[in-house]
Amino acid sequence: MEQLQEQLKIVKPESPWKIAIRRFSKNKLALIGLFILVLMFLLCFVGPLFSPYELNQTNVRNKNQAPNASYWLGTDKLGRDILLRVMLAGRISLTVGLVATAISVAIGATLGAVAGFYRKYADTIIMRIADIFLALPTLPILITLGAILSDLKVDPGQRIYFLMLIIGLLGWVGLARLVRSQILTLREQEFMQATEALGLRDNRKIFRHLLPNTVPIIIVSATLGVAGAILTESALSFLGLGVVPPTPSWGNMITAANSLIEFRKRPWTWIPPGICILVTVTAINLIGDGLRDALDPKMKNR
Amino acid sequence: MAKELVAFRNLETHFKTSAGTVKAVNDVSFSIREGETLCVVGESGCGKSVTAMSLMQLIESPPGKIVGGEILFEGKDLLKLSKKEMSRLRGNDIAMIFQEPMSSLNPVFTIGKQISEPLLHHLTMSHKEAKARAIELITMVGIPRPEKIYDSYPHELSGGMRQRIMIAIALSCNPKLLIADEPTTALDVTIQAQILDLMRDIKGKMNTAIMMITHDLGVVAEMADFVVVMYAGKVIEEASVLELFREPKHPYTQGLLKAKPIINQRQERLYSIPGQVPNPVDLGDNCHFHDRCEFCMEICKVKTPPLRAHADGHKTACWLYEEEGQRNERNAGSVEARA
Amino acid sequence: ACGGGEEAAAPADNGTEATAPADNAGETGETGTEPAEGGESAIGLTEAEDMSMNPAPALARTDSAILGTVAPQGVFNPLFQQTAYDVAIDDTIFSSMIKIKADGTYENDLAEEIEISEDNKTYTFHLRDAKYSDGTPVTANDYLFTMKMYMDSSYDGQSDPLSWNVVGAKEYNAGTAKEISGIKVIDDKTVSVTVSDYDAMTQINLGAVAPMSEAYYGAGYKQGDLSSVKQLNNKPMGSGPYKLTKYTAGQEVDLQANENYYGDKAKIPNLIYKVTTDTTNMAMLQSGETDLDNVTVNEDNVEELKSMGFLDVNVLKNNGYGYVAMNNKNPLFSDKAVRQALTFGLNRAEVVEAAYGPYAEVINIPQSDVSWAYTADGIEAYDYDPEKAKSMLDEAGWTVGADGIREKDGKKFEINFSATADNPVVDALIPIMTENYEALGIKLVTETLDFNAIMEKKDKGDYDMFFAAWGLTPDPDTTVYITDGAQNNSGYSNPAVDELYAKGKKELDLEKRKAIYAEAYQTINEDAPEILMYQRTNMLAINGRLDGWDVTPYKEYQHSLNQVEIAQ
Amino acid sequence: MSETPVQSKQEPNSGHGQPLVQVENLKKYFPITGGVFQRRVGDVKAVDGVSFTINKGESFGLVGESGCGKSTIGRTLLRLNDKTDGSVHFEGRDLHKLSKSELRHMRTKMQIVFQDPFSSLNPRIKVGDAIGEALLDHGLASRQDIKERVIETMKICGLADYHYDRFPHEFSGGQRQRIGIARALIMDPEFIVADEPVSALDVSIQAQIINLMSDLQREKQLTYLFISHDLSVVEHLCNRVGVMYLGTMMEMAPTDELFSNPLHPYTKALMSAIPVPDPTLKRERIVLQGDIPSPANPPSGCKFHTRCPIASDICKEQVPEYRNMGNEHFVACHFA
Amino acid sequence: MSQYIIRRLLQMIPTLIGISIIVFAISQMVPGDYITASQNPNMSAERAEQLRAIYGLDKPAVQQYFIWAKNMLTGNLGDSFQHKMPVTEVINTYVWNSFIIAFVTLILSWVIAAFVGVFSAQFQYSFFDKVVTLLVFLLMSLPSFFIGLLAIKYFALDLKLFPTGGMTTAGLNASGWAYIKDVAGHMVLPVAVMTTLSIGGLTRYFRTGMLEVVRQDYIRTARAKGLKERTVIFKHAFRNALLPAITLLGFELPALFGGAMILERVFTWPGIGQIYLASINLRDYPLMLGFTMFLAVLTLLGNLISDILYGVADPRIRLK
Ligand SMILES: Nc1ncnc2c1ncn2[C@@H]1O[C@H](COP(=O)(O)OP(=O)(O)OP(=O)(O)O)[C@@H](O)[C@H]1O
Ligand SMILES: Nc1ncnc2c1ncn2[C@@H]1O[C@H](COP(=O)(O)OP(=O)(O)OP(=O)(O)O)[C@@H](O)[C@H]1O
Ligand SMILES: [Mg+2]
Ligand SMILES: [Mg+2]
Repeated sequence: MEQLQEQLKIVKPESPWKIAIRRFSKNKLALIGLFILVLMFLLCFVGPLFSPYELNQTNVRNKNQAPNASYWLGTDKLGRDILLRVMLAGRISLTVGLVATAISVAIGATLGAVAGFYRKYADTIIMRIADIFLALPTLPILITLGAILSDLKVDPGQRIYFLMLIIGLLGWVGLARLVRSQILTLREQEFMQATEALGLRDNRKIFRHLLPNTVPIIIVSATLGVAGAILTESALSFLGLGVVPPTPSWGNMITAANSLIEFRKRPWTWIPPGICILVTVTAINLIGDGLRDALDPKMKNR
Repeated sequence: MAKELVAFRNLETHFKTSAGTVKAVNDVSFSIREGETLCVVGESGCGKSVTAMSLMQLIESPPGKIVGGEILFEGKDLLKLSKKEMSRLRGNDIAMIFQEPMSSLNPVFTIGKQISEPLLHHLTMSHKEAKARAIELITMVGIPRPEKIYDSYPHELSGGMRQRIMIAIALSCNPKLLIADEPTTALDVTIQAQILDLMRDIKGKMNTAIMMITHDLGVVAEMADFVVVMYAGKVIEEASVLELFREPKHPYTQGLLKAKPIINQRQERLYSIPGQVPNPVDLGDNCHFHDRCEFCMEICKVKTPPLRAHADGHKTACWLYEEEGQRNERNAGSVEARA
Repeated sequence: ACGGGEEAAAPADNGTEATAPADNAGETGETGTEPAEGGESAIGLTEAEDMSMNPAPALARTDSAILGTVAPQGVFNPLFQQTAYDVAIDDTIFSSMIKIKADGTYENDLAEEIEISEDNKTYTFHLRDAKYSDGTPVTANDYLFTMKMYMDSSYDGQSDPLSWNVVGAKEYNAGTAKEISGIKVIDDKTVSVTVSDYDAMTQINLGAVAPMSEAYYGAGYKQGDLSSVKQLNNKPMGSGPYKLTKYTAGQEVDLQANENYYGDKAKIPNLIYKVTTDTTNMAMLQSGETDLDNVTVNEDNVEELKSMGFLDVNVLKNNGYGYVAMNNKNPLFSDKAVRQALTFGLNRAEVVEAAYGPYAEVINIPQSDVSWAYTADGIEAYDYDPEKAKSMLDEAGWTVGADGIREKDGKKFEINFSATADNPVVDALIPIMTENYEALGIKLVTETLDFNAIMEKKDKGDYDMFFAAWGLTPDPDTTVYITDGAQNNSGYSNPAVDELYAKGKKELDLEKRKAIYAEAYQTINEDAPEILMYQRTNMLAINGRLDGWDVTPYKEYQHSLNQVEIAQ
Repeated sequence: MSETPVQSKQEPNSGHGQPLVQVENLKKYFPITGGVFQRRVGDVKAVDGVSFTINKGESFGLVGESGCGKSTIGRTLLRLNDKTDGSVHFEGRDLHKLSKSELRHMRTKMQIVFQDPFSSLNPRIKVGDAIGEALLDHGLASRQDIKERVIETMKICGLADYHYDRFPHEFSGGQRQRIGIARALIMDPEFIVADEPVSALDVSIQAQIINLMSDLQREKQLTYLFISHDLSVVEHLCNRVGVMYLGTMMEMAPTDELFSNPLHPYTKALMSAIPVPDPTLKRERIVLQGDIPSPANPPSGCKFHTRCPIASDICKEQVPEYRNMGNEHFVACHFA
Repeated sequence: MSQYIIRRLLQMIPTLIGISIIVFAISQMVPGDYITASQNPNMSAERAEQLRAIYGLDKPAVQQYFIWAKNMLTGNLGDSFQHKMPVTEVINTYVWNSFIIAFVTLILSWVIAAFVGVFSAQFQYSFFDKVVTLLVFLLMSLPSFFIGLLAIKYFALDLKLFPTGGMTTAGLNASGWAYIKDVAGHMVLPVAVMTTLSIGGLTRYFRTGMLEVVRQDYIRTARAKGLKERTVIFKHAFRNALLPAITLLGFELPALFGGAMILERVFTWPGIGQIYLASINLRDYPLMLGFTMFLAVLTLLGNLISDILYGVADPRIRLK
């Protein structure tokens, strides 16, 4: 008994969060990912303060300069400093990428889980809505939305919020179907009968028992979503939904380099934003992997 | 005397966990002879399954790892075999029935497919032969409507039926060694009897050795030739079945036998060994049973007792019998000797 | 032909003598009567320098040429043709009564002679002895048949045939008449058309009609239903220099020289239009997969094409101009001084430089400087002058407020500006404009929108400013600047201009028209109803092995295809 | 339907105390599907018209062949499955007619220990949380109290506090079973369906758990439906025992009565098959002949007749009446 | 099951009606119509009205909807404004070109993604896994046209291995085998690029699925049977890992016929993607609506198929 008491002192039960954090922090790759992401944020949100240039400052005489001492990453065809633009673009792209993905993951996971869990009417309704979402022609809708926002005279600066919402809304269907299908399998397992026997609330069944088992797939979907959202943003900005040209975004910067000549002659215009997206996506994936491993009971001490 | 088929020599299997290293199997040695049924009993969580799994080399790694010792099968050290060689033995020469029948069957394949797989693979039967044999096996383990069951999916069967399917799979290739991890716990007594008969039958016919892990001392009494008792990752006693039931030496074994409710001998309260199994992380150098033992001595708290042989190959790891054991060992001259 | 500078050197009759286009180019620099502002050599023809670099696939084609084109829609019928790419192909398959000349004026084609009555209302066409590609003769009756199709109630092509004012057309269109009373087939080769009202465009409208064989197209035609005709859209039959042999949608159009063509028979037996896109068209020229293509003009592309060595690079002025529309009905822009100030205050030269480098020019009147109607006399150039702009705004009552933004009567000077995003100019325009106007104390709120969305805002009048571009017809007549004109985007209204345009349209004498339009342009220039931005260029890159071209901004390459031959 | 034994008419009314659970003519069929379009081709009659009553404070044992429908009864009784027919009353209320929220509330009073400990635990939830979460969800205790109670209950069930933060796969089979037991006990229910709760445990723990269960029963008037294969455990723990075969009840009697005087040949066979922990003893077993029939297509008459050592023609044709033989001893056999 | 399918098919009717109404409503809300979108600078207001009358655009929206819906029920999707021919014919002309590359891409990408995903999972965190992961992200980080351009530059222009674009060699009047060979040659680059792009995500899904599955007890059972590691992985584990991906398969059906707007353009592939895009930009409603409905039907069918497949692949799920 005494010894038991002693053990009690030594082995204090940790809170689940602490464990997750500890495990996460043991995951070197995940830490690197987090570090990179923080660095990206710092670069984008603090970096521009140190730039000698300004966003709207064009200087056609300095156009298309290769990287040099005064323009570290060179200039674009309007003579604007690419470094500054990449950093400013990051503010938009990082936010859009993360927020839009968060929205679509939240919607997709929840609706998918609800559909898979309740089946019957909920499933029919949600999945038919999903069908409709899939079947609707995106482009005309986006054109219309752009026109409506313009008619409502919504400040272009604020359209970015709509943009995030729109990209978020566009992306939920795939995840919802994935999650639903997994939940359909999971809900038939005996541990779900156990939750029923315990009389647990549906909320808890869905969010504590079922969804955590779909986390790996959610993470994959989220990682893929971030890159998608960043690139989609640039496509939407053409329709009055994204950012307006003087405000850069990584997607816009890359799409601006849309010819073979640009591609070959002035790599400094597209490599920096491309690398930024790559680094962000990789970082997020590293974090995602880390998170998954941290949440996965069977992956320990990695 | 039959040849030794399997020998565990100082096997050590550890699990790395967040709390520390679990020495699930800690310096375990014993052997199984051809055609012999060896039962492993012991506290739940004492490492029986892990021992068996180590033999199959199916320890999940990470976090588990066989850190020491050797496992000889027909003289070859299994731990040194290549993956390919090992998989040639598995399911063919050595088969195993797992403890959890529910999750051990692949949910997306039919029962028939899962039973015929080793037949096709190891015995290179034709599909038709395999199907016939599979249905035969299903019948053999006492499941009705075998043709229907052949096309069913695992979730459509009851627990006992799945367990029997697992048994059928294990028996499919007439293994030299059958490891049965609590094969009949999910079965009712009539089926259990049937399965036990079946195993005995196979043993008789094919000279199959059986390593059976069970809690049911009744089953042990019926089946075993030899019994190994484990506690906290260690073998604490081994003896022939008659010997063990006649004169259990280790206080833990004694407790176990006392705890079993016996039919038609109704008691008010069942005996149970007081206390709990120690935390498997960082077990100290002591007798792991000491804090639950009514005969606990000073030495028990500071030193791990070695496994000593007594008469007739009866071995115990307990300081109570230390002197007797040492004497016997000197007399016998060999640790290996047993009846 | 007066006016048009560089193209003047390539009169139609010259073309038949297979004058090397090089000569034309050479003359451009020297004889250009109106050196386009600065007269840079950027515009014009740069000949291939090193034909030895010509890739093998191109050299291997001895009896054919492959012309790159954006995918045609397969509407190979002059009635229904819509995209320029369909038009280019139709132009080689069909001949009309008249054809365009290098300077944008017209000459006879199928018509041997066109008689115009005293009152300018009856036009009698005398046809040549021409044949369709199937060998049947082109008759006056075919012309009538073609006109009937135009006037048909189910006609949904791009032309506006009822506006030609042909007598009896409305009745035919309404179905109340079986014939068009104003069109008379006099004999096999003669047909006369009477119009109820005439203007400068009448002859061109009537003459541009390409007679189509009634025997071929008329088989299933019933008044009020052109669907049988449409079914032949991808199996055209005309009287042009080429005939279509195969059309694979989205891939290629194969043409063969028409041995029944009345004029100079085509010298290249086989023409293949191959579908290309702007992402790879240069690569295909380079690899010799195509012999000719239109390539977007910018410094990179020009340089790249020139460096290939074996291409004749022809940079031609585009018939069109880009502009920033201002909503003249919006109180913000109702003051002429404000509009002028906004024009002075925008560094248009920098925008043009950034977008096109030397391959576009700032313009100040809505007319191409190669048109006969162009004038530079009495035109204010609105060179970038922020100080002047500021003082004009001050004078107009827009004073700088505490936050640096001008205001008048408590209203801030804030402009909502919409632009489509697919234009290289917009990329440069938006940042520069934002910066320039900020310096003036004007807040510019920009957005990029779908083109149609902008047009709808325009139609509703719910806009401040937007960016767009116009294409120009060879004739200067337009409804862009007349009060409530169909194309009047800015709500601009000046009775004087209305009157001048009406006069110019009615006048048939070219010299007189020139004067009228000059005056109109001067007024518009003064009123600054919109900020005119630039006239850009087009680039035609042609493999140097093909000679004999006669290309001007008005006379597109397909019009001289039959003269082109493969150099040995 | 015609095969339904007449037993349903007779409501066995036994023992002392108030009836807590009343099962009447309960049926549960699982559809069998087949063919390309997975059409329903028949039913597995897992439970085929079973009636019994469990009184408050009683423990009712259910034994029988594997696959005879014991677990299905347990589940259907708690409405974890939908029933096919019949009714289940708990505290006098028809469980299968309760609304969702009423049912949820009712669930705190009745618990189940699942047969398969591993699959009944969510692999991603720590066992401590798994044990305590129902308390939390029903708002029965504060977070802090829950933790204490969980650790307390874990200890009662033979688990240690250091197990709190582990995940199910880190336990041995027996330990998992104990987690399942702790999860049920912590709710302080009135009624527990224990589906082979101790079969995976070693005898020492088994004894511990059984002692615990009988202590709780004594102290708190707990009621059990105890499903087991181990007749010795059933004998020890239960007041009454029901013997099932192929979805129907064959015999039901107070424990002592049943064990001393088994009437049904199947019960007798079961008894004789119990292994005895004495290697010197070799007993005569009644070996059942023949194949176990399919629950999808059960034999006519007495379902047991195909394997019964004393079957005669009447058994093939007539469903034996489920009779009270006195002493609350019910049996469905023509020859009893 | 057959009941399930019938029920789902019946459910498709209201869904399709709903979609048709929404789609039509959108077409009404989209700024501009065919007349304004065709940007004819010479169009007079009267002529515009005339054309609107010819196209029925002057009628009230509700009436237009019913006319359209009625025609659609008879299989008549109307005439494309810009192509001046029946919509069905336009679709039929181009859609098979899109289908052929989409189909080849589908097969290739699933097979490759399956292999790569499985190996990545098998050797999680190995060098191979890391390289694959990085490559996948690299491809995700660049817009698709960019990757298309890259491929054209290196494989078509620099190495001259494949044609730069198009579907056939211009002027080649081949038929039969030679034609197939020619088309196949032209398909290599677009298919390669599309495959590379689509395996990215799939690989991740397969990898994750495998990582989940290989730790299950039944994999241990399979190993205990002494099966070859290959059998264990590709039969036992893979089948289970595939389950979530089957859901994605449903999306592929409309994708097969939907055309790839951007890459078809880059590779000058005469697919439906470009045509559809143009129909939107030009407000060619009959084509736009017709093709949208065509895709809608495919989407619903695809989802139904994936649900059925899922039920078949995972016997635990009962379709009711
Ligand atoms: N994957 C694992 N991670 C950590 N610890 C483990 C793991 N698997 C087993 N263990 C630990 O190893 C010890 C021995 O487990 P084992 O499964 O061999 O027990 P057992 O003797 O078979 O018990 P039972 O009779 O209950 O099945 C236990 O303490 C268990 O907690
Ligand atoms: N989900 C299901 N679908 C189809 N049949 C099922 C299902 N669940 C159970 N069955 C069938 O119902 C019958 C009874 O199963 P049940 O699990 O109740 O048996 P049991 O008496 O608990 O057996 P055991 O002692 O082996 O656990 C079996 O024949 C089984 O095959
Ligand atoms: Mg075990
Ligand atoms: Mg059961």
